[in-house]
Amino acid sequence: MNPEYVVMIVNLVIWTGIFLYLWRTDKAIKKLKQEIEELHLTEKLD
Amino acid sequence: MKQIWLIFLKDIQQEFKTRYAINAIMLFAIVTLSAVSFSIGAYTATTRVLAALFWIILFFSSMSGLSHIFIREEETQTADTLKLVARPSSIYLGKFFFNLVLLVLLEVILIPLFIAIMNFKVVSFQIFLLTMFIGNFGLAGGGTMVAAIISKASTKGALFTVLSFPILLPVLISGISATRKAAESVKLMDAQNELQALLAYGIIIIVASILLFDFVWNE
Amino acid sequence: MLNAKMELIAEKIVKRFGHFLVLKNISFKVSSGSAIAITGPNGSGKTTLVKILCNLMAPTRGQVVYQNNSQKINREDIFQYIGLVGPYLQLYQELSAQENIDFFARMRNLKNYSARVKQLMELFNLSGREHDAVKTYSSGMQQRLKYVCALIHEPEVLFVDEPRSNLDQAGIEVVYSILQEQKKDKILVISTNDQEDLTLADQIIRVGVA
Amino acid sequence: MSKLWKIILYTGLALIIVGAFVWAPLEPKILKEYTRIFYFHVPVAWICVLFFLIAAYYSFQFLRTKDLLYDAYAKISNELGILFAILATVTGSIWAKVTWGSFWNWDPRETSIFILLLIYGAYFSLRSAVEQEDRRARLAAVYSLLAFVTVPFFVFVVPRIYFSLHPDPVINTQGKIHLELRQRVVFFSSLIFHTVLYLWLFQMRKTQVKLQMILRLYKENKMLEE
Repeated sequence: MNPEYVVMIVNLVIWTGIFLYLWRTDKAIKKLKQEIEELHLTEKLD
Repeated sequence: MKQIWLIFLKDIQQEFKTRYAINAIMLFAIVTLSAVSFSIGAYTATTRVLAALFWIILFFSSMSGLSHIFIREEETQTADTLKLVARPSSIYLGKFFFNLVLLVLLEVILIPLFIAIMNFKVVSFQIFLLTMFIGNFGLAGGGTMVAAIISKASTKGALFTVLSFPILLPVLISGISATRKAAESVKLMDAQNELQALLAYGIIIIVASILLFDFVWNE
Repeated sequence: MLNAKMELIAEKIVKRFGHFLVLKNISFKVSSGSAIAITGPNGSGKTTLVKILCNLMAPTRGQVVYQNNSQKINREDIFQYIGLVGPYLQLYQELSAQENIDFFARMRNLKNYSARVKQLMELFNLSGREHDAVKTYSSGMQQRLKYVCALIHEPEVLFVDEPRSNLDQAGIEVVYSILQEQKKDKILVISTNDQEDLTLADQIIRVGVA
Repeated sequence: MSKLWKIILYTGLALIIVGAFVWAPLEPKILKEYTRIFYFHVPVAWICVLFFLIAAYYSFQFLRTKDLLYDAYAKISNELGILFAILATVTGSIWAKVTWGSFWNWDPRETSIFILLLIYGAYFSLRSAVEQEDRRARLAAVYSLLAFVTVPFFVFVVPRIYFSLHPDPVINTQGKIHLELRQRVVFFSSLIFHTVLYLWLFQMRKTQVKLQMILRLYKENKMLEE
């Protein structure tokens, strides 16, 4: 196999992983924000 | 200054009565040395391998005893008593000097044994002894600080080696290299890089430890 | 240190362990010639407060100030003025009583303390066993030896956590006489749950109560 | 992070892939067809050093202020650091197998990243060994800073003692490899975009722990009031 494609595939796998991680963190943040808004704590979010 | 001396004396007195750390360190050194000697057998190792073996024995033996000084204070609940009467920096330095003495004693035993058993030929004792002397400061300085850290943790034994190894690795690397040069050449200048690195490391780690010790020691 | 007027001031002490609030805004002031008692249920932070006052622990917020004739004493020098007896302070078990005493006295920069030590040892009925290792002592004797170690330098501020623990009737009486003596012209801080001990105090600080 | 930034980042990353594989020529002498790896391996390795420094910074901040939020930041910085250190080690050793013939050679860079991994590992084993929260934070911060002061030795001492197999095109300018303009452009933009991407990730995690902390404080205060 051509080493160029190996590099590209490895790289894309890593990036996909990172974006999945980002996406999950983003979802968690949204959930937390919602929870905080329900408790009326928004003034603490400086 | 006086406090450092008093703490040092107190630890010597205590050690003299229990002989815990010194026994642990010496036995460990002798056991590893004989294990290494057995497994190598009649095969004559190169100076490179011997220098590395020497430092590995030295490192792991000191790991078995250097942490004791703080763990003892913590386990017998005397840490607060000591804290009440002493400044943090004098505690660190007192313990540091105790560990330094412990290391010197270890080397007094280990070096002749190693040279005799492993057939390690030192060409330049000047380089060799200087390496040991300067290296001790780094080993004792870093070891004492990590000992203080782990004495506050719940699992102590294995953690000490895990935490010290990356911190003390510069000493190990330069020490091995300088020891190899001591067996290969007579000129002091050849080991200049390593000795400078050891010296700088010793100074930096001791200064950093004095500055950081306050945070470990005070709740 | 004759006629010294010591003051111990606690200013709005707050202590958190992680996010757990132990002490909320404790403030008080004591000066030479009076006693203060800290009381509260178990786990309410009595010991924590004593440790903070003795500089063994840093408060999360607020500060502890020691003043000598209205001169603020440096944090680093406080140890020369205070003595503390408590169940969490142990002596060096392998060393003899004399060695322990010597160590603590010298750490506090004392020179001629042998007469004082002899007097205290007699008072606490420990004479004759100075050279035995502390680990051979019974717990009551160790408690008495702790008092000796805390009193060699005639501390301007004496902290006692649980004054009665491990002591027999005779021991308690000796301790009481010492505490009475202390509050005459110096500062006494006791931490206790015992109602009788509270009668010693001029001021009572209650911790852990809403 | 705003929409615009996201678009810039995505197109930038796409352009880097195109640039690395199509636009920039191969380095003919040493790297040959492995030139491509260089554009992605180096940024990852650089990132784990960066996170190590960030962790030291937040550890210092924690010791200064005793605010547990900084400890949480130092912790996530170290978490990401260990993740990228593992990535860099794995990709690097595959590369090493192809070019130098073995997975591990104890070349200075490999040694350094190995030490970095050891430090990260020690950091987390220390954290797991201390139960009380603020004590754990303090000890971990002290250890971070202690490890931080030994870094110069790995940077200056190790390379003097062991010789390097790594190509040194950026740091060592009179060196063996000469990079063309196009290669430089791709390399540096890749470095920048990777850094931005990872810092973004770090920022998101920071927001997450901050929100968690606010919630937790709120709940604990409520419990105390009851």
